[in-house]
Amino acid sequence: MFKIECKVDAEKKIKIFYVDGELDIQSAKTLKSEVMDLIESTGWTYELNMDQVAYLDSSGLGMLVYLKKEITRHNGKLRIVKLNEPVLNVFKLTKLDDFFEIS
Amino acid sequence: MFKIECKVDAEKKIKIFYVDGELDIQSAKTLKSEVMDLIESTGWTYELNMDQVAYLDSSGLGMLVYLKKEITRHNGKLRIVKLNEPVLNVFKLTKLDDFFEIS
Amino acid sequence: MFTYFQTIKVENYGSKRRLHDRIKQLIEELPADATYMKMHVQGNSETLALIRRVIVACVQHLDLGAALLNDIKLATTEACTNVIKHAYKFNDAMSFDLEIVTSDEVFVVEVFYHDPDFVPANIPVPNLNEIKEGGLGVFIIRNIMDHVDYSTEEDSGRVRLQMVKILKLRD
Amino acid sequence: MFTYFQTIKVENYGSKRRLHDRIKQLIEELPADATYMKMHVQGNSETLALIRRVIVACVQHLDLGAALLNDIKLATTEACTNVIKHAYKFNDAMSFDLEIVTSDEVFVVEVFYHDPDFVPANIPVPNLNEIKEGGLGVFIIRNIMDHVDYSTEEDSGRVRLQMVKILKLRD
Ligand SMILES: Nc1ncnc2c1ncn2[C@@H]1O[C@H](COP(=O)(O)OP(=O)(O)O)[C@@H](O)[C@H]1O
Ligand SMILES: Nc1ncnc2c1ncn2[C@@H]1O[C@H](COP(=O)(O)OP(=O)(O)O)[C@@H](O)[C@H]1O
Repeated sequence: MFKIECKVDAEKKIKIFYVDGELDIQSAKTLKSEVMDLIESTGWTYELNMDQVAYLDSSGLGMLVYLKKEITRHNGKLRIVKLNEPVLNVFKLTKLDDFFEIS
Repeated sequence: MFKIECKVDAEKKIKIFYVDGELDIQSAKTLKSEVMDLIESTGWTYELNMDQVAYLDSSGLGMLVYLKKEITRHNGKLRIVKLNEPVLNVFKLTKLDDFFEIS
Repeated sequence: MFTYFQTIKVENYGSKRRLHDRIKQLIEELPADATYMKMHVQGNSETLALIRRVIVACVQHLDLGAALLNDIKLATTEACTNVIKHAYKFNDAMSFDLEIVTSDEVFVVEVFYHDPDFVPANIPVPNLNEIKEGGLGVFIIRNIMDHVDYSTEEDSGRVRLQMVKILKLRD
Repeated sequence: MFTYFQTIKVENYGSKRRLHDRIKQLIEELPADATYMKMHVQGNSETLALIRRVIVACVQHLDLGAALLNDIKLATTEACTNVIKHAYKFNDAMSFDLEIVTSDEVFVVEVFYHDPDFVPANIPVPNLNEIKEGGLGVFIIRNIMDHVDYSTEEDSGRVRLQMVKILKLRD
Protein backbone atom coordinates (compact mmCIF):
# COMPACT_ATOMS: atom_id res chain seq x y z
CA MET A 1 0.00 0.00 0.00
CA PHE A 2 1.63 3.14 -1.23
CA LYS A 3 -0.11 6.50 -1.20
CA ILE A 4 0.79 10.04 -2.14
CA GLU A 5 -1.21 13.15 -1.35
CA CYS A 6 -0.38 16.58 -2.64
CA LYS A 7 -1.27 19.97 -1.13
CA VAL A 8 -0.71 23.08 -3.18
CA ASP A 9 -0.12 26.55 -1.73
CA ALA A 10 -0.30 28.70 -4.90
CA GLU A 11 0.50 31.91 -3.07
CA LYS A 12 3.74 30.65 -1.57
CA LYS A 13 4.41 28.49 -4.65
CA ILE A 14 4.83 25.33 -2.60
CA LYS A 15 3.64 21.82 -3.35
CA ILE A 16 3.79 19.45 -0.43
CA PHE A 17 3.76 15.71 -1.14
CA TYR A 18 2.78 13.47 1.74
CA VAL A 19 4.33 10.11 0.98
CA ASP A 20 2.96 7.03 2.76
CA GLY A 21 4.50 3.59 2.32
CA GLU A 22 7.73 1.86 1.50
CA LEU A 23 9.91 3.40 -1.20
CA ASP A 24 11.30 0.58 -3.34
CA ILE A 25 11.68 0.30 -7.11
CA GLN A 26 7.95 -0.13 -7.59
CA SER A 27 6.68 2.77 -5.50
CA ALA A 28 9.61 4.98 -6.56
CA LYS A 29 8.25 4.85 -10.12
CA THR A 30 4.84 5.93 -8.89
CA LEU A 31 6.21 8.81 -6.84
CA LYS A 32 8.45 9.94 -9.69
CA SER A 33 5.63 10.17 -12.20
CA GLU A 34 3.26 11.86 -9.70
CA VAL A 35 5.79 14.59 -8.93
CA MET A 36 6.90 14.99 -12.55
CA ASP A 37 3.30 15.55 -13.60
CA LEU A 38 3.04 18.45 -11.16
CA ILE A 39 6.29 20.27 -11.84
CA GLU A 40 5.60 23.90 -12.75
CA SER A 41 7.61 25.80 -15.31
CA THR A 42 9.52 27.96 -12.87
CA GLY A 43 10.29 28.99 -9.31
CA TRP A 44 8.30 26.54 -7.18
CA THR A 45 9.31 24.64 -4.08
CA TYR A 46 8.52 20.92 -3.79
CA GLU A 47 8.46 19.44 -0.34
CA LEU A 48 8.44 15.68 0.20
CA ASN A 49 7.07 14.85 3.61
CA MET A 50 8.52 11.43 4.47
CA ASP A 51 7.00 11.10 7.93
CA GLN A 52 5.13 7.96 6.87
CA VAL A 53 8.03 6.37 5.02
CA ALA A 54 9.80 3.76 7.13
CA TYR A 55 11.69 2.15 4.26
CA LEU A 56 13.78 3.55 1.41
CA ASP A 57 16.40 1.87 -0.74
CA SER A 58 18.75 2.74 -3.59
CA SER A 59 15.89 2.75 -6.09
CA GLY A 60 14.16 5.38 -3.95
CA LEU A 61 17.39 7.38 -3.67
CA GLY A 62 17.97 7.20 -7.43
CA MET A 63 14.49 8.53 -8.03
CA LEU A 64 15.09 11.41 -5.60
CA VAL A 65 18.35 12.31 -7.36
CA TYR A 66 16.46 12.36 -10.66
CA LEU A 67 13.69 14.52 -9.22
CA LYS A 68 16.13 16.99 -7.71
CA LYS A 69 17.87 17.40 -11.06
CA GLU A 70 14.57 17.87 -12.90
CA ILE A 71 13.26 20.32 -10.36
CA THR A 72 16.50 22.31 -10.46
CA ARG A 73 16.22 22.40 -14.27
CA HIS A 74 12.83 24.05 -13.77
CA ASN A 75 14.33 26.62 -11.40
CA GLY A 76 12.61 24.92 -8.50
CA LYS A 77 13.72 23.68 -5.13
CA LEU A 78 13.34 20.19 -3.63
CA ARG A 79 13.03 19.88 0.12
CA ILE A 80 12.82 16.54 1.94
CA VAL A 81 11.41 16.68 5.45
CA LYS A 82 10.58 14.40 8.38
CA LEU A 83 12.95 11.57 7.58
CA ASN A 84 12.73 8.60 9.88
CA GLU A 85 15.90 7.18 11.33
CA PRO A 86 16.20 4.08 9.08
CA VAL A 87 15.60 6.24 6.00
CA LEU A 88 18.04 8.94 7.13
CA ASN A 89 20.64 6.19 7.64
CA VAL A 90 20.46 5.26 3.96
CA PHE A 91 21.11 8.90 2.98
CA LYS A 92 24.08 9.02 5.33
CA LEU A 93 25.53 5.71 4.21
CA THR A 94 25.55 6.83 0.58
CA LYS A 95 26.72 10.35 1.51
CA LEU A 96 23.65 11.85 -0.12
CA ASP A 97 22.65 13.69 3.04
CA ASP A 98 24.72 16.67 1.86
CA PHE A 99 23.40 16.68 -1.69
CA PHE A 100 19.79 16.94 -0.61
CA GLU A 101 18.22 19.65 1.46
CA ILE A 102 16.87 17.47 4.26
CA SER A 103 15.47 18.33 7.63
CA MET B 1 4.61 -10.71 22.91
CA PHE B 2 1.96 -11.78 25.36
CA LYS B 3 1.06 -9.72 28.42
CA ILE B 4 -1.46 -9.96 31.22
CA GLU B 5 -2.29 -7.27 33.71
CA CYS B 6 -4.55 -7.76 36.71
CA LYS B 7 -6.57 -5.15 38.56
CA VAL B 8 -8.19 -6.12 41.84
CA ASP B 9 -11.29 -4.47 43.31
CA ALA B 10 -11.38 -6.04 46.79
CA GLU B 11 -14.59 -4.29 47.76
CA LYS B 12 -16.58 -5.59 44.80
CA LYS B 13 -14.61 -8.86 44.84
CA ILE B 14 -13.66 -8.52 41.18
CA LYS B 15 -10.36 -9.32 39.48
CA ILE B 16 -10.03 -7.97 35.99
CA PHE B 17 -7.42 -9.52 33.71
CA TYR B 18 -6.37 -7.44 30.72
CA VAL B 19 -5.06 -9.92 28.19
CA ASP B 20 -2.84 -8.62 25.40
CA GLY B 21 -1.59 -10.86 22.58
CA GLU B 22 -2.46 -14.00 20.68
CA LEU B 23 -3.97 -16.89 22.61
CA ASP B 24 -2.41 -20.09 21.35
CA ILE B 25 -1.15 -23.16 23.21
CA GLN B 26 1.88 -21.29 24.51
CA SER B 27 0.19 -18.17 25.83
CA ALA B 28 -2.83 -20.15 27.03
CA LYS B 29 -0.54 -21.92 29.51
CA THR B 30 0.72 -18.58 30.77
CA LEU B 31 -2.76 -17.14 31.19
CA LYS B 32 -4.02 -20.29 32.88
CA SER B 33 -1.31 -20.28 35.55
CA GLU B 34 -1.60 -16.52 36.12
CA VAL B 35 -5.33 -16.77 36.76
CA MET B 36 -5.06 -19.99 38.78
CA ASP B 37 -2.54 -18.31 41.08
CA LEU B 38 -5.05 -15.58 41.83
CA ILE B 39 -8.21 -17.59 42.42
CA GLU B 40 -9.70 -16.80 45.83
CA SER B 41 -11.36 -19.38 48.00
CA THR B 42 -14.91 -18.19 47.45
CA GLY B 43 -17.34 -15.80 45.86
CA TRP B 44 -15.19 -13.69 43.53
CA THR B 45 -15.80 -12.59 39.95
CA TYR B 46 -13.04 -12.96 37.39
CA GLU B 47 -13.28 -10.83 34.30
CA LEU B 48 -11.12 -11.48 31.25
CA ASN B 49 -10.87 -8.38 29.12
CA MET B 50 -10.03 -9.64 25.62
CA ASP B 51 -10.01 -6.28 23.88
CA GLN B 52 -6.37 -6.74 22.86
CA VAL B 53 -6.74 -10.36 21.79
CA ALA B 54 -7.09 -10.68 18.02
CA TYR B 55 -6.37 -14.40 17.87
CA LEU B 56 -7.68 -17.38 19.82
CA ASP B 57 -7.67 -21.06 18.94
CA SER B 58 -8.84 -24.36 20.42
CA SER B 59 -5.98 -24.37 22.92
CA GLY B 60 -7.18 -20.99 24.18
CA LEU B 61 -10.77 -22.26 24.32
CA GLY B 62 -9.73 -25.40 26.22
CA MET B 63 -7.93 -23.26 28.77
CA LEU B 64 -11.03 -21.08 29.21
CA VAL B 65 -13.23 -24.15 29.75
CA TYR B 66 -10.76 -25.34 32.39
CA LEU B 67 -10.70 -21.93 34.09
CA LYS B 68 -14.47 -21.68 34.12
CA LYS B 69 -14.75 -25.11 35.79
CA GLU B 70 -12.07 -24.23 38.36
CA ILE B 71 -13.63 -20.86 39.13
CA THR B 72 -17.08 -22.41 39.49
CA ARG B 73 -15.57 -24.97 41.87
CA HIS B 74 -14.41 -22.02 43.99
CA ASN B 75 -17.92 -20.51 43.92
CA GLY B 76 -16.70 -17.81 41.61
CA LYS B 77 -17.88 -16.39 38.32
CA LEU B 78 -15.97 -16.06 35.04
CA ARG B 79 -16.90 -13.24 32.72
CA ILE B 80 -15.34 -12.73 29.31
CA VAL B 81 -15.69 -9.26 27.82
CA LYS B 82 -14.74 -7.25 24.74
CA LEU B 83 -14.33 -10.11 22.33
CA ASN B 84 -13.11 -9.15 18.89
CA GLU B 85 -14.95 -10.52 15.88
CA PRO B 86 -12.43 -13.20 14.84
CA VAL B 87 -12.26 -14.44 18.44
CA LEU B 88 -16.03 -14.41 18.87
CA ASN B 89 -16.31 -16.41 15.66
CA VAL B 90 -14.30 -19.25 17.21
CA PHE B 91 -16.67 -19.34 20.20
CA LYS B 92 -19.65 -19.47 17.86
CA LEU B 93 -18.16 -22.12 15.59
CA THR B 94 -17.59 -24.44 18.54
CA LYS B 95 -20.94 -23.51 20.13
CA LEU B 96 -19.17 -22.36 23.29
CA ASP B 97 -20.75 -18.90 23.10
CA ASP B 98 -23.62 -20.23 25.21
CA PHE B 99 -21.45 -21.97 27.79
CA PHE B 100 -19.51 -18.84 28.62
CA GLU B 101 -20.86 -15.57 29.92
CA ILE B 102 -19.55 -13.31 27.18
CA SER B 103 -20.31 -9.75 26.27
CA MET C 1 -15.94 -4.55 10.06
CA PHE C 2 -14.76 -7.75 8.38
CA THR C 3 -15.34 -8.41 4.73
CA TYR C 4 -15.98 -12.07 4.24
CA PHE C 5 -14.72 -13.07 0.84
CA GLN C 6 -16.86 -15.51 -1.04
CA THR C 7 -15.36 -18.91 -0.42
CA ILE C 8 -16.92 -21.81 -2.21
CA LYS C 9 -18.73 -24.21 0.09
CA VAL C 10 -20.28 -27.51 -0.83
CA GLU C 11 -23.71 -25.86 -0.86
CA ASN C 12 -22.67 -23.65 -3.74
CA TYR C 13 -21.08 -26.43 -5.68
CA GLY C 14 -23.54 -29.24 -6.22
CA SER C 15 -21.86 -32.07 -4.37
CA LYS C 16 -18.88 -32.64 -2.14
CA ARG C 17 -17.38 -34.92 -4.76
CA ARG C 18 -17.56 -32.21 -7.42
CA LEU C 19 -16.12 -29.58 -5.14
CA HIS C 20 -13.20 -31.84 -4.29
CA ASP C 21 -12.55 -32.67 -7.93
CA ARG C 22 -12.52 -28.98 -8.72
CA ILE C 23 -10.10 -28.29 -5.85
CA LYS C 24 -7.80 -31.10 -6.95
CA GLN C 25 -7.77 -29.65 -10.42
CA LEU C 26 -7.02 -26.16 -9.10
CA ILE C 27 -4.07 -27.44 -7.10
CA GLU C 28 -2.71 -29.57 -9.91
CA GLU C 29 -2.94 -26.80 -12.47
CA LEU C 30 -1.33 -24.06 -10.46
CA PRO C 31 -0.49 -21.09 -12.66
CA ALA C 32 3.16 -20.33 -13.45
CA ASP C 33 3.06 -17.27 -11.24
CA ALA C 34 2.13 -19.11 -8.06
CA THR C 35 4.27 -18.32 -5.03
CA TYR C 36 5.82 -21.19 -3.09
CA MET C 37 7.08 -21.03 0.42
CA LYS C 38 8.68 -23.82 2.42
CA MET C 39 9.58 -23.69 6.07
CA HIS C 40 11.53 -26.11 8.17
CA VAL C 41 10.89 -25.37 11.82
CA GLN C 42 11.39 -26.80 15.27
CA GLY C 43 8.50 -28.62 16.88
CA ASN C 44 7.98 -26.24 19.75
CA SER C 45 5.15 -23.90 20.53
CA GLU C 46 7.21 -20.74 20.01
CA THR C 47 7.32 -21.65 16.34
CA LEU C 48 3.56 -21.14 16.08
CA ALA C 49 3.87 -17.36 16.31
CA LEU C 50 6.50 -17.34 13.55
CA ILE C 51 4.26 -19.42 11.32
CA ARG C 52 1.34 -17.06 11.90
CA ARG C 53 3.55 -14.10 11.00
CA VAL C 54 4.54 -15.76 7.73
CA ILE C 55 0.88 -16.48 6.99
CA VAL C 56 0.11 -12.81 7.67
CA ALA C 57 2.85 -11.83 5.20
CA CYS C 58 1.36 -14.06 2.48
CA VAL C 59 -2.23 -13.05 3.11
CA GLN C 60 -1.46 -9.32 3.19
CA HIS C 61 0.44 -9.69 -0.04
CA LEU C 62 -2.64 -11.17 -1.70
CA ASP C 63 -4.73 -8.46 -0.06
CA LEU C 64 -7.27 -11.00 1.19
CA GLY C 65 -8.90 -9.25 4.12
CA ALA C 66 -9.24 -9.98 7.81
CA ALA C 67 -11.68 -12.89 7.74
CA LEU C 68 -9.66 -15.06 5.38
CA LEU C 69 -6.50 -14.11 7.23
CA ASN C 70 -7.97 -15.29 10.48
CA ASP C 71 -9.27 -18.55 9.04
CA ILE C 72 -5.93 -19.47 7.53
CA LYS C 73 -3.96 -18.46 10.65
CA LEU C 74 -6.33 -20.48 12.79
CA ALA C 75 -6.35 -23.66 10.70
CA THR C 76 -2.58 -23.60 10.31
CA THR C 77 -1.97 -23.07 14.01
CA GLU C 78 -4.40 -25.85 14.93
CA ALA C 79 -2.62 -28.20 12.53
CA CYS C 80 0.85 -27.38 13.83
CA THR C 81 -0.28 -27.49 17.46
CA ASN C 82 -1.45 -31.05 16.86
CA VAL C 83 1.93 -32.00 15.40
CA ILE C 84 3.73 -30.59 18.43
CA LYS C 85 1.26 -32.00 20.95
CA HIS C 86 0.14 -35.36 19.59
CA ALA C 87 2.72 -36.48 17.04
CA TYR C 88 5.81 -35.13 18.85
CA LYS C 89 4.48 -35.10 22.43
CA PHE C 90 6.24 -31.79 23.08
CA ASN C 91 9.66 -33.21 22.20
CA ASP C 92 11.13 -30.09 20.67
CA ALA C 93 14.14 -31.87 19.25
CA MET C 94 11.73 -32.86 16.47
CA SER C 95 11.09 -30.63 13.51
CA PHE C 96 8.47 -30.39 10.81
CA ASP C 97 7.90 -28.75 7.44
CA LEU C 98 5.31 -26.35 6.22
CA GLU C 99 4.55 -25.48 2.63
CA ILE C 100 2.45 -22.58 1.49
CA VAL C 101 1.43 -22.27 -2.12
CA THR C 102 -0.63 -19.32 -3.24
CA SER C 103 -2.09 -18.12 -6.49
CA ASP C 104 -4.96 -15.80 -7.25
CA GLU C 105 -7.26 -18.78 -6.92
CA VAL C 106 -6.10 -20.90 -4.00
CA PHE C 107 -4.25 -20.67 -0.73
CA VAL C 108 -2.77 -24.08 0.10
CA VAL C 109 -1.07 -24.90 3.39
CA GLU C 110 0.60 -28.28 3.80
CA VAL C 111 2.13 -29.60 7.00
CA PHE C 112 4.60 -32.48 6.75
CA TYR C 113 5.64 -34.38 9.85
CA HIS C 114 6.58 -37.74 11.23
CA ASP C 115 4.03 -39.93 12.98
CA PRO C 116 4.08 -43.63 12.08
CA ASP C 117 1.19 -44.43 14.45
CA PHE C 118 -1.22 -41.83 13.15
CA VAL C 119 -4.49 -43.06 11.69
CA PRO C 120 -6.47 -40.09 10.40
CA ALA C 121 -9.71 -42.06 10.35
CA ASN C 122 -9.45 -42.41 14.13
CA ILE C 123 -9.71 -38.70 14.82
CA PRO C 124 -12.90 -38.44 16.87
CA VAL C 125 -15.70 -36.08 15.87
CA PRO C 126 -16.56 -33.94 18.88
CA ASN C 127 -20.04 -33.77 20.37
CA LEU C 128 -20.50 -30.01 20.76
CA ASN C 129 -23.15 -30.52 23.46
CA GLU C 130 -20.58 -31.98 25.80
CA ILE C 131 -18.31 -29.25 27.11
CA LYS C 132 -14.75 -30.52 27.16
CA GLU C 133 -11.33 -28.97 27.37
CA GLY C 134 -10.10 -30.46 24.11
CA GLY C 135 -11.00 -32.20 20.91
CA LEU C 136 -11.95 -29.13 18.90
CA GLY C 137 -8.83 -28.50 16.79
CA VAL C 138 -9.51 -30.77 13.85
CA PHE C 139 -13.20 -29.85 13.96
CA ILE C 140 -12.22 -26.20 13.55
CA ILE C 141 -9.84 -26.95 10.69
CA ARG C 142 -12.48 -28.96 8.84
CA ASN C 143 -15.05 -26.25 9.33
CA ILE C 144 -13.08 -23.26 8.18
CA MET C 145 -11.08 -24.66 5.28
CA ASP C 146 -12.62 -25.62 1.95
CA HIS C 147 -10.67 -28.84 1.67
CA VAL C 148 -8.75 -30.84 4.29
CA ASP C 149 -6.84 -34.00 3.55
CA TYR C 150 -4.62 -36.18 5.73
CA SER C 151 -2.40 -38.64 3.91
CA THR C 152 0.16 -40.98 5.37
CA GLU C 153 3.16 -42.78 3.90
CA GLU C 154 3.26 -46.18 5.55
CA ASP C 155 6.94 -46.95 5.04
CA SER C 156 8.36 -43.68 6.23
CA GLY C 157 5.74 -42.64 8.76
CA ARG C 158 5.53 -39.28 7.04
CA VAL C 159 2.18 -37.53 7.27
CA ARG C 160 0.93 -34.76 5.03
CA LEU C 161 -1.95 -32.57 6.12
CA GLN C 162 -3.20 -30.51 3.22
CA MET C 163 -5.53 -27.57 3.81
CA VAL C 164 -6.99 -25.52 1.01
CA LYS C 165 -8.85 -22.25 0.93
CA ILE C 166 -10.35 -21.30 -2.39
CA LEU C 167 -10.01 -17.61 -3.15
CA LYS C 168 -11.92 -17.49 -6.39
CA LEU C 169 -12.93 -19.96 -9.04
CA ARG C 170 -11.76 -19.88 -12.61
CA ASP C 171 -14.25 -20.20 -15.51
CA MET D 1 15.01 5.30 19.27
CA PHE D 2 16.69 2.39 17.56
CA THR D 3 18.83 -0.01 19.52
CA TYR D 4 21.73 -1.08 17.36
CA PHE D 5 22.64 -4.62 18.30
CA GLN D 6 26.32 -5.29 18.41
CA THR D 7 27.20 -6.84 15.10
CA ILE D 8 30.77 -7.93 14.65
CA LYS D 9 32.68 -5.82 12.16
CA VAL D 10 36.18 -6.45 10.85
CA GLU D 11 37.58 -3.88 13.27
CA ASN D 12 36.48 -5.97 16.23
CA TYR D 13 37.81 -9.15 14.77
CA GLY D 14 41.47 -8.79 13.90
CA SER D 15 41.41 -9.30 10.16
CA LYS D 16 38.89 -9.65 7.36
CA ARG D 17 40.22 -13.15 6.69
CA ARG D 18 39.62 -14.23 10.28
CA LEU D 19 36.14 -12.74 10.35
CA HIS D 20 35.22 -14.57 7.16
CA ASP D 21 36.60 -17.87 8.42
CA ARG D 22 34.51 -17.41 11.54
CA ILE D 23 31.40 -16.66 9.52
CA LYS D 24 31.95 -19.68 7.29
CA GLN D 25 32.26 -21.84 10.36
CA LEU D 26 29.10 -20.35 11.85
CA ILE D 27 27.13 -21.11 8.69
CA GLU D 28 28.52 -24.61 8.31
CA GLU D 29 27.87 -25.54 11.91
CA LEU D 30 24.30 -24.32 12.14
CA PRO D 31 22.63 -25.60 15.27
CA ALA D 32 19.92 -28.23 15.00
CA ASP D 33 17.28 -25.71 15.97
CA ALA D 34 17.96 -23.34 13.08
CA THR D 35 14.90 -22.27 11.11
CA TYR D 36 14.94 -22.63 7.32
CA MET D 37 12.71 -20.82 4.93
CA LYS D 38 12.64 -21.15 1.17
CA MET D 39 10.63 -19.04 -1.22
CA HIS D 40 10.06 -19.42 -4.92
CA VAL D 41 8.74 -16.15 -6.31
CA GLN D 42 8.09 -14.36 -9.55
CA GLY D 43 10.68 -11.90 -10.77
CA ASN D 44 8.51 -8.81 -10.55
CA SER D 45 8.74 -5.81 -8.31
CA GLU D 46 5.51 -6.59 -6.45
CA THR D 47 7.29 -9.58 -4.99
CA LEU D 48 9.66 -7.29 -3.11
CA ALA D 49 7.01 -6.24 -0.63
CA LEU D 50 6.14 -9.89 0.08
CA ILE D 51 9.79 -10.69 0.68
CA ARG D 52 10.12 -7.78 3.09
CA ARG D 53 7.06 -8.99 4.96
CA VAL D 54 8.57 -12.45 5.36
CA ILE D 55 11.82 -10.88 6.57
CA VAL D 56 9.80 -8.88 9.10
CA ALA D 57 8.19 -12.12 10.30
CA CYS D 58 11.57 -13.79 10.81
CA VAL D 59 13.20 -10.78 12.45
CA GLN D 60 10.31 -10.16 14.83
CA HIS D 61 10.37 -13.80 15.79
CA LEU D 62 14.02 -13.48 16.80
CA ASP D 63 13.17 -10.21 18.54
CA LEU D 64 16.08 -8.44 16.87
CA GLY D 65 15.08 -4.80 16.99
CA ALA D 66 14.47 -2.11 14.41
CA ALA D 67 18.01 -1.46 13.20
CA LEU D 68 18.80 -5.04 12.29
CA LEU D 69 15.35 -5.41 10.77
CA ASN D 70 15.96 -2.47 8.51
CA ASP D 71 19.43 -3.62 7.47
CA ILE D 72 18.21 -7.07 6.51
CA LYS D 73 15.12 -5.75 4.71
CA LEU D 74 17.27 -3.29 2.82
CA ALA D 75 20.02 -5.69 1.76
CA THR D 76 17.50 -8.32 0.69
CA THR D 77 15.42 -5.88 -1.33
CA GLU D 78 18.54 -4.48 -3.04
CA ALA D 79 19.63 -7.98 -3.95
CA CYS D 80 16.25 -8.98 -5.37
CA THR D 81 15.83 -5.67 -7.18
CA ASN D 82 19.09 -6.38 -9.00
CA VAL D 83 17.86 -9.81 -10.01
CA ILE D 84 14.66 -8.33 -11.43
CA LYS D 85 16.37 -5.36 -13.07
CA HIS D 86 19.73 -6.61 -14.29
CA ALA D 87 19.53 -10.38 -14.50
CA TYR D 88 15.92 -10.62 -15.71
CA LYS D 89 15.55 -7.17 -17.33
CA PHE D 90 12.04 -6.87 -15.93
CA ASN D 91 10.86 -10.05 -17.66
CA ASP D 92 8.41 -11.21 -15.02
CA ALA D 93 7.95 -14.65 -16.56
CA MET D 94 11.22 -15.42 -14.78
CA SER D 95 11.31 -16.54 -11.19
CA PHE D 96 13.94 -16.78 -8.48
CA ASP D 97 14.48 -18.42 -5.11
CA LEU D 98 15.21 -17.01 -1.72
CA GLU D 99 16.47 -18.89 1.30
CA ILE D 100 16.50 -17.58 4.82
CA VAL D 101 18.29 -19.48 7.55
CA THR D 102 18.28 -18.17 11.08
CA SER D 103 19.68 -19.27 14.37
CA ASP D 104 20.49 -17.36 17.54
CA GLU D 105 23.83 -16.52 16.00
CA VAL D 106 23.33 -15.74 12.34
CA PHE D 107 20.75 -14.46 9.90
CA VAL D 108 21.56 -15.76 6.43
CA VAL D 109 19.73 -14.67 3.28
CA GLU D 110 20.54 -16.35 -0.01
CA VAL D 111 19.17 -15.36 -3.41
CA PHE D 112 19.36 -17.90 -6.23
CA TYR D 113 18.72 -16.84 -9.79
CA HIS D 114 19.71 -17.40 -13.40
CA ASP D 115 22.23 -15.12 -15.11
CA PRO D 116 24.85 -16.85 -17.29
CA ASP D 117 26.51 -13.52 -18.22
CA PHE D 118 27.03 -12.24 -14.70
CA VAL D 119 30.58 -11.62 -13.56
CA PRO D 120 30.53 -10.49 -9.94
CA ALA D 121 34.04 -9.04 -10.18
CA ASN D 122 32.75 -6.55 -12.76
CA ILE D 123 30.34 -4.84 -10.38
CA PRO D 124 31.64 -1.27 -10.27
CA VAL D 125 32.46 0.41 -6.96
CA PRO D 126 30.65 3.74 -6.86
CA ASN D 127 32.42 7.05 -6.36
CA LEU D 128 30.26 8.69 -3.73
CA ASN D 129 31.48 12.16 -4.73
CA GLU D 130 29.76 11.85 -8.09
CA ILE D 131 26.04 12.14 -7.70
CA LYS D 132 24.34 9.58 -9.94
CA GLU D 133 20.92 8.03 -10.14
CA GLY D 134 22.16 4.49 -9.74
CA GLY D 135 24.99 2.24 -8.81
CA LEU D 136 24.45 2.22 -5.05
CA GLY D 137 22.64 -1.09 -4.47
CA VAL D 138 25.57 -3.45 -4.13
CA PHE D 139 27.51 -0.79 -2.21
CA ILE D 140 24.68 -0.66 0.34
CA ILE D 141 24.51 -4.45 0.62
CA ARG D 142 28.26 -4.70 1.19
CA ASN D 143 28.18 -1.97 3.79
CA ILE D 144 25.34 -3.18 5.94
CA MET D 145 25.86 -6.95 5.91
CA ASP D 146 28.70 -8.67 7.73
CA HIS D 147 29.45 -11.01 4.86
CA VAL D 148 28.45 -10.87 1.19
CA ASP D 149 29.37 -13.51 -1.35
CA TYR D 150 28.43 -13.92 -5.00
CA SER D 151 29.09 -17.32 -6.50
CA THR D 152 28.27 -18.53 -10.01
CA GLU D 153 27.83 -21.98 -11.49
CA GLU D 154 29.34 -21.81 -14.96
CA ASP D 155 27.46 -24.69 -16.54
CA SER D 156 23.99 -23.80 -15.39
CA GLY D 157 24.29 -20.03 -15.19
CA ARG D 158 22.90 -20.18 -11.69
CA VAL D 159 24.03 -17.43 -9.34
CA ARG D 160 23.95 -17.50 -5.55
CA LEU D 161 24.18 -14.28 -3.58
CA GLN D 162 24.77 -15.03 0.08
CA MET D 163 24.35 -12.31 2.69
CA VAL D 164 25.05 -12.84 6.36
CA LYS D 165 24.33 -10.79 9.42
CA ILE D 166 25.95 -12.02 12.60
CA LEU D 167 23.67 -11.74 15.60
CA LYS D 168 26.08 -12.87 18.26
CA LEU D 169 29.30 -14.82 18.26
CA ARG D 170 29.91 -18.12 19.95
CA ASP D 171 33.42 -18.44 21.17
N1 LIG E 1 -1.20 -34.60 14.03
C1 LIG E 1 -1.75 -35.55 14.81
N2 LIG E 1 -1.04 -36.64 15.16
C2 LIG E 1 -1.58 -37.57 15.94
N3 LIG E 1 -2.83 -37.51 16.43
C3 LIG E 1 -3.58 -36.46 16.14
C4 LIG E 1 -3.08 -35.42 15.31
N4 LIG E 1 -4.05 -34.52 15.17
C5 LIG E 1 -5.10 -34.96 15.87
N5 LIG E 1 -4.84 -36.13 16.46
C6 LIG E 1 -5.79 -36.93 17.29
O1 LIG E 1 -7.08 -36.39 17.12
C7 LIG E 1 -7.60 -35.94 18.36
C8 LIG E 1 -8.39 -34.66 18.18
O2 LIG E 1 -7.53 -33.60 17.86
P1 LIG E 1 -8.01 -32.11 18.06
O3 LIG E 1 -9.34 -31.98 17.42
O4 LIG E 1 -6.97 -31.20 17.54
O5 LIG E 1 -8.20 -31.92 19.61
P2 LIG E 1 -7.14 -31.99 20.79
O6 LIG E 1 -5.80 -31.70 20.22
O7 LIG E 1 -7.60 -30.96 21.73
O8 LIG E 1 -7.25 -33.38 21.36
C9 LIG E 1 -6.41 -35.78 19.28
O9 LIG E 1 -6.72 -35.95 20.62
C10 LIG E 1 -5.46 -36.86 18.75
O10 LIG E 1 -5.75 -38.09 19.34
N1 LIG F 1 22.16 -9.58 -10.02
C1 LIG F 1 22.85 -8.92 -10.97
N2 LIG F 1 22.93 -9.42 -12.19
C2 LIG F 1 23.61 -8.77 -13.15
N3 LIG F 1 24.26 -7.62 -12.95
C3 LIG F 1 24.23 -7.07 -11.74
C4 LIG F 1 23.53 -7.70 -10.68
N4 LIG F 1 23.67 -6.94 -9.60
C5 LIG F 1 24.44 -5.90 -9.96
N5 LIG F 1 24.78 -5.97 -11.23
C6 LIG F 1 25.63 -5.01 -11.98
O1 LIG F 1 26.25 -4.15 -11.02
C7 LIG F 1 25.89 -2.80 -11.25
C8 LIG F 1 25.71 -2.08 -9.93
O2 LIG F 1 24.55 -2.54 -9.27
P1 LIG F 1 23.88 -1.70 -8.14
O3 LIG F 1 24.94 -1.29 -7.21
O4 LIG F 1 22.76 -2.46 -7.55
O5 LIG F 1 23.33 -0.38 -8.85
P2 LIG F 1 22.22 -0.20 -9.98
O6 LIG F 1 21.33 -1.40 -9.90
O7 LIG F 1 21.55 1.06 -9.61
O8 LIG F 1 22.97 -0.12 -11.27
C9 LIG F 1 24.64 -2.85 -12.10
O9 LIG F 1 24.48 -1.70 -12.91
C10 LIG F 1 24.84 -4.11 -12.91
O10 LIG F 1 25.61 -3.85 -14.03
